[in-house]
Amino acid sequence: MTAPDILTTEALSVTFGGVRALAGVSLAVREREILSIIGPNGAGKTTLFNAVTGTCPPTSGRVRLHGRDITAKTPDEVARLGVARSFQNLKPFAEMTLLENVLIGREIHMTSGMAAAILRLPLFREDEARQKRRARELLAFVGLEQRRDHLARNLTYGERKMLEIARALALEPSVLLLDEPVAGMNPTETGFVMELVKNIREQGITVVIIEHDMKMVMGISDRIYVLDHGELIAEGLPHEVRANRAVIEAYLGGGHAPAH
Amino acid sequence: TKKEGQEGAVIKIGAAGQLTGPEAVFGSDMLNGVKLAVEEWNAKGGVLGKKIELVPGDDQAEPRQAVAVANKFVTEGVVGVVGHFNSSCSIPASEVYHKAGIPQISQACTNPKLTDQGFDNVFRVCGLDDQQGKAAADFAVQKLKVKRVAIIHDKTTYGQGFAEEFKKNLGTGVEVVAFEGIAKGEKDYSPVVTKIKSANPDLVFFGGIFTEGGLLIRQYKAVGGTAPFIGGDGIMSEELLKIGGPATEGTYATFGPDTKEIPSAKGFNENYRKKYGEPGVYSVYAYDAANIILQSIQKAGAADGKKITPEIRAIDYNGALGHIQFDAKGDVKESPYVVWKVENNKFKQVK
Amino acid sequence: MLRLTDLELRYGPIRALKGVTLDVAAGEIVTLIGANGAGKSSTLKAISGIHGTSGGSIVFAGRRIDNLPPHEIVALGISHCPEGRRIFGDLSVRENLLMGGYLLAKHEMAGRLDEVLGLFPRLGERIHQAGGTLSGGEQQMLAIARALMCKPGLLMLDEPSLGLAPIMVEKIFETIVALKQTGLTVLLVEQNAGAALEISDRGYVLEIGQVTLSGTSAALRDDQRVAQAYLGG
Amino acid sequence: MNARNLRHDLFFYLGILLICVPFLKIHTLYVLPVFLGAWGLRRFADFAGENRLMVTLRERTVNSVLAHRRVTVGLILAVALLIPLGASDYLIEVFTSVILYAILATALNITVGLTGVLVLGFIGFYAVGAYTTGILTAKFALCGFWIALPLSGLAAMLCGILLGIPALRLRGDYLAVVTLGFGEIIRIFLTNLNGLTGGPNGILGIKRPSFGLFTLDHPRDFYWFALAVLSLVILIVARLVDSRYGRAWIAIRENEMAAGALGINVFRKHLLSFSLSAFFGGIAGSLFAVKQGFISPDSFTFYESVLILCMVVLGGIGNVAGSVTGALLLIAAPEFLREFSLYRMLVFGAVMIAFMVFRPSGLLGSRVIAQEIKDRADDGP
Amino acid sequence: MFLQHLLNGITIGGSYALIALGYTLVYGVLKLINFAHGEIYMIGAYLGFILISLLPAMPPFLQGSLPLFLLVVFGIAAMICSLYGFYLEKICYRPLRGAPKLTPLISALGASIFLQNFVMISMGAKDRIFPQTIGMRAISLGGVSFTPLQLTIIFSSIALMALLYWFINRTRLGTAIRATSTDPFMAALVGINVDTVISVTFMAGSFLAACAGVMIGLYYGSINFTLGYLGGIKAFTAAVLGGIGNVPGAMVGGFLLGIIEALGAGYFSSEYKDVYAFFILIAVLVFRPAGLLGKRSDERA
Ligand SMILES: Nc1ncnc2c1ncn2[C@@H]1O[C@H](COP(=O)(O)OP(=O)(O)OP(=O)(O)O)[C@@H](O)[C@H]1O
Ligand SMILES: Nc1ncnc2c1ncn2[C@@H]1O[C@H](COP(=O)(O)OP(=O)(O)OP(=O)(O)O)[C@@H](O)[C@H]1O
Ligand SMILES: [Mg+2]
Ligand SMILES: [Mg+2]
Repeated sequence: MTAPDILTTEALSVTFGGVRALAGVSLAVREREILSIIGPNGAGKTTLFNAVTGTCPPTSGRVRLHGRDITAKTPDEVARLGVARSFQNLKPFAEMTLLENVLIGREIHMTSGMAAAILRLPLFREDEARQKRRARELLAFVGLEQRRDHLARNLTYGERKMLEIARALALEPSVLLLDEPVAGMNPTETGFVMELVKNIREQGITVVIIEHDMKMVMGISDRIYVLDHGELIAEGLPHEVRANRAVIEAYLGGGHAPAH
Repeated sequence: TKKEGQEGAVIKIGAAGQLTGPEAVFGSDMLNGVKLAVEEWNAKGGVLGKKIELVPGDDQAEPRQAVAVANKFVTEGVVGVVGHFNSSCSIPASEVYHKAGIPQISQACTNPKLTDQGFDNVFRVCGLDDQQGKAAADFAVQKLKVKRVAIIHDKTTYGQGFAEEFKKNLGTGVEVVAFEGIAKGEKDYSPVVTKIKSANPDLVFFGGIFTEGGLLIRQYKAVGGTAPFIGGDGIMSEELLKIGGPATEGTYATFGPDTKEIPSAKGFNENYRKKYGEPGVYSVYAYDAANIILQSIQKAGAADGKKITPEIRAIDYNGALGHIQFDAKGDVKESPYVVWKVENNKFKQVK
Repeated sequence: MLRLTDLELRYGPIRALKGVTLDVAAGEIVTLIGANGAGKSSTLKAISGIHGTSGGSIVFAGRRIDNLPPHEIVALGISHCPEGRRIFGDLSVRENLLMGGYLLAKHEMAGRLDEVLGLFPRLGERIHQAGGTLSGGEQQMLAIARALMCKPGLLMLDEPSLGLAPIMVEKIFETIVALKQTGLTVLLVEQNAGAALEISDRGYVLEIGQVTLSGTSAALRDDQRVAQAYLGG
Repeated sequence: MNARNLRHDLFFYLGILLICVPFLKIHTLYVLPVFLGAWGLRRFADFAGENRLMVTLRERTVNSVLAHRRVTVGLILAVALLIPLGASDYLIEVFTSVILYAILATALNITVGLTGVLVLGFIGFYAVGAYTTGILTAKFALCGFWIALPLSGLAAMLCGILLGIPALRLRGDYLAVVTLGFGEIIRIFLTNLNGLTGGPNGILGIKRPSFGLFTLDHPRDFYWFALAVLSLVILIVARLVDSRYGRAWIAIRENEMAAGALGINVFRKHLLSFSLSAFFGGIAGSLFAVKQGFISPDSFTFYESVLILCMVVLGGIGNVAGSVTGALLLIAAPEFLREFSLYRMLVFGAVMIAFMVFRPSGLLGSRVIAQEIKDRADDGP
Repeated sequence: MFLQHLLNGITIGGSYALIALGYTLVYGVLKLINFAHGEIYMIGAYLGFILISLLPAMPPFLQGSLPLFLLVVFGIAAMICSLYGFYLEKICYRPLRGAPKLTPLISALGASIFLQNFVMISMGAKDRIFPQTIGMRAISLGGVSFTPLQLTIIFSSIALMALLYWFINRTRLGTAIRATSTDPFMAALVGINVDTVISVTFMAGSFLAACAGVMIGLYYGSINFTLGYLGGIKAFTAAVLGGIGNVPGAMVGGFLLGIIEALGAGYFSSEYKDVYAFFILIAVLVFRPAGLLGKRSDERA
């Protein structure tokens, strides 16, 4: 029996001016799976993430989380409902330390209010200490615990990607959306991220990945959706997608033909 | 800062006004007037055998700065102050002078509120807006016999106060066809003048100073307006003629009588011209204010504000402006407003 | 043709390059590989004068060029196609290309434009489209084409395959090989080390701001450490 | 400092003089020392930036101040408390001004420094606060100062919210112009609503506050009162900054989109910071009204907004201590430059430029600098 | 009356537009509000004044032909102001490249205070009055009166804008300016001397501002050293109204602002003249957050 759907889109469309970046995409993400979304550049993958998270409200169609309609929600509401994401262009908070970066992700779990913060009530101190502990755990999880007091601007590219993942995990999401998490990484680093993603799934979090790195996509995905020109052109298990003619023509090219 | 020992060696009087900023010209006119008075006294050996030191204070036409200047004067041991120019500066500063017991004589602040506060140490040598407003209104009604008047003011304490006094004194026979405020410092008044022109007045009153006045007159004539303008001491300046050009011909202004006709002012005009060029309209007022303070110090026999104040109140002074005495509030007893008119590109007193 | 000796570069307190020595001969493709933050892009930035160096020297065609301003370096024939394409989004494709040939004399411009468009016919079809509206792969093509406009002797490409669909990556590498055939010298920075070493003559491995290995591409590919760290084998 | 530099600089300043020629009169040659001063500062900056001794000295100071924060704060507070005992009334008034502006700068710093929203009409909130107090206590004598004080803050806050709701949806420089417009609109209304605000005449006779029988009439007493308010404001702001609120604000400044994706309601947090700084601005305005006893639109010009902004930036963006330092510099310095009379503002402008060129991240820098120094110590050279 | 207001609005709007272009151009390449730009405009007006006062000392062929003389005046004033722009950038902004965003803003404000006071000290605080020789006689046409000068101003501001538009869109240097404003880093990599481009941008902006200054000086006949402050704020507002960084936007914004002010002050109360402009601005920005012609440059995720 397949797991129930956790996140679904129904005929989701996004238009920019005259351009249809997303043209009626309906897909379903199942609970606790690792799902990949691939497709040529400009296919609308990032736009799909943006539409789901409310960053870029869809022109038409619906988005549902646990069956509940979240189409018109703003990004922060979507995040509070349990959908976390990373960005294709890195966006860490450069002038904050790593620990503070992750603490921002803990914001929605904080309970103390403004008065408590001003008066430094025990309520505030305990809350703060608890969240810091959790943030350090998360940094440790992605291997950045040692550098927690450094400013994020001084991180290397790879470390920034890790930080972004830790920050997204801080939300304690039920779904994690990763946009090209291993772009610009070498195979060793890619391997590390793959392990990390598997660990995240072990914790019960559903992961959706956009990626051009076929080793990663084919290596860890349970299922794959393929987008082209804003439409779904294929869906299935990795080996099915790899053998799909349309996918080879539009996306994979000769090098990744099923001969492997 | 000066050492204690030197404090007594000179007598300090302050001159406060806008020395920098958009209307710095009024500040420098004032400063020069006071300077002249001080130099003349010093040439005669000072007061009470001591040299007089002039302490300038720049209030930048800003109330906060005015209070700072006032406090600075107090700290430095100034015994009398000429200034400030703007009502919005004079009023808060006067409180500081009041507390410290230092006499203040404003050379140009025409707002009634200044002396309405009931401070015994505050005086002015110029007229008041209500006196001036009445003079202008009387002239308009009785001499010019106007029926329709448009009123413009520059939204300052001075300009608006003057305009309101003027309006109040017009009586019922005159229709006010427009009452408009303009922003100071602006150059473009074409919307207002277009509007005024279409209201078709017999006379346009302007409460404000020459900078805006000149532009208004000029732009009014450029859109085809024909009515003459009338203003107050604020527009009574050669500058008005330069800014407004030929358009200013026939413009009226209320002001004190021609100083050239007062024998006592002749010496002032000559000396001033020699040192600083053409006197500004307020130079002579500042000059007299300074003289009043210095004379009162002489009379009081001590450089102490508390002793000087009663002397000023009691003074019967004959200076460049003519005869000056103060009433109980600190205003000049007689307000000698007369009307001037621009003829052949010169202000001439209307007889 | 190009020789770097003990090159050092810092970003404020961070030392990104700690003495890099390498050379590139005319007509070859040389690849720089290395982990994230190893200093590959920084090396290219130093060469093209985008970022000042704090030690060592860069000699190009017999001339010291370190710390010359970038426009003078371009004039000498070094063209740098940086990470992330950086198309002038508001300018049309044509204007993008004209900007690439900014330093050419007027009369050369039209001819060069035709030559470059000959290499990338797809760009010719979109000559009046705004650069920002092209797809990722097209933008990468445009970036390379733009870098070629100034008739460079040395072309430096920084991760041309980054974020591109596999099919696009293939095309880009084919293009680079084709360019070599025209006699161009190429200095290539790639994460995709396998593919890069396949088309290049020699390679250098950078680690934390220093060259730790170098040799012919074939030798590097066979090297145990390289294979493990960069080829994922 | 090589010959090329020197030649370059000469060319530079001679050039300036040359273009000044149309305006040149003999006495304007006084400008020369200013240029020379600026040149000297630049050279000094180069020197200080490269010289090992200077660099270590600076790092040492920063480190020891950071390590002994409480002691430093205590010392500064003690000095501030003692100032009136030794100073003349004039100086006390100057320092009271400094305190009011320090409150303003601290308040503005919340939006400009922390959330990264450029506000060019901050004086509007100050004006609203001052006029609320003036209208309530003097014009219509509806209540005493102690009730008017919080009401002034709230009135300014209300304006902040009303302005913020449409404006905060804008970004960057667009928002800046809208706030500039707000400041101007407030001033124009103050000038024209004669019945309520007294128009250009302003409001006269605002009484100083009193505790029971004890009136804060003496400058010294008022100074202490203002200092207490400032300390409270700083305490509140500093504690908020060092909590989830401050973190969220900085995150928004750094990257709005990412902050949103992490569950932060960007708009609400913006509005919170905006209205909070408006609130403190209003409080400062209320103090100003009772300090001056008289308020009129002349006190609330665009130039004042600019001045407050300069304090924030000059002191070091996002740094609470910096805002106070900035206020001290910008209010006290021109006061001491009074001797230059005519040249005062000229020198002031030149110093502002030189200062920024000399120390782009402000006097106390932002935390970035301190952090960098720390990082370097961690990494080793 | 409506036509009269419109004409007045267009005249003043033209000068707003010319100054606004300077803000927009500089904003384009440096993403910086050049707050000292208003001062350049003011200096332009002063230079115009100085030069026109020299008329009696001019060679006869210039004295004989007023248009030619004016052309020379405009040219010289604009050239000197370009130098001011050039040095302004060099002193106040160039050392601050890459500094935190607000830093150059403060040095701009410093420069503004400096220049204002410099002119005040050297030229005096009094208003300077232009000799009134030129085209002042009002002509009335169907209830609308205007001066020949007014028409000249309208046409020359439009001509100058056309010139700029051509420069930006059709010349190589102009395209380089546009390229630099999208990506200065990349611009350097294709061989554009970014420093030169930035200098040219400042000079072009100052050139236009100087022309506006001379025109306004002639039009109003009186100038003083605070001219730059109000003119600067208005023009800046105009630039934002049109969409800052956008060249046609600045033109549209300038004219629109002038017309709004003229109509608002004419038909409602002139006391609230500045309020109308800002209300319209807020209203426009609420519906079009990037100004009338501005593009919404959403960060791509
Ligand atoms: N904010 C926007 N404004 C206009 N067009 C946009 C915007 N965002 C995306 N697009 C367009 O929508 C289409 C889809 O873009 P999207 O970023 O989703 O592609 P992608 O699949 O993520 O590609 P890549 O693999 O290169 O990241 C593209 O044609 C793009 O130019
Ligand atoms: N602008 C900058 N400011 C501060 N540090 C920087 C900057 N650019 C790069 N660095 C740092 O310099 C080092 C080398 O960076 P560089 O970009 O050269 O690496 P790279 O090898 O190209 O890596 P990647 O594969 O991620 O592109 C890294 O530690 C990086 O964090
Ligand atoms: Mg994408
Ligand atoms: Mg790189």
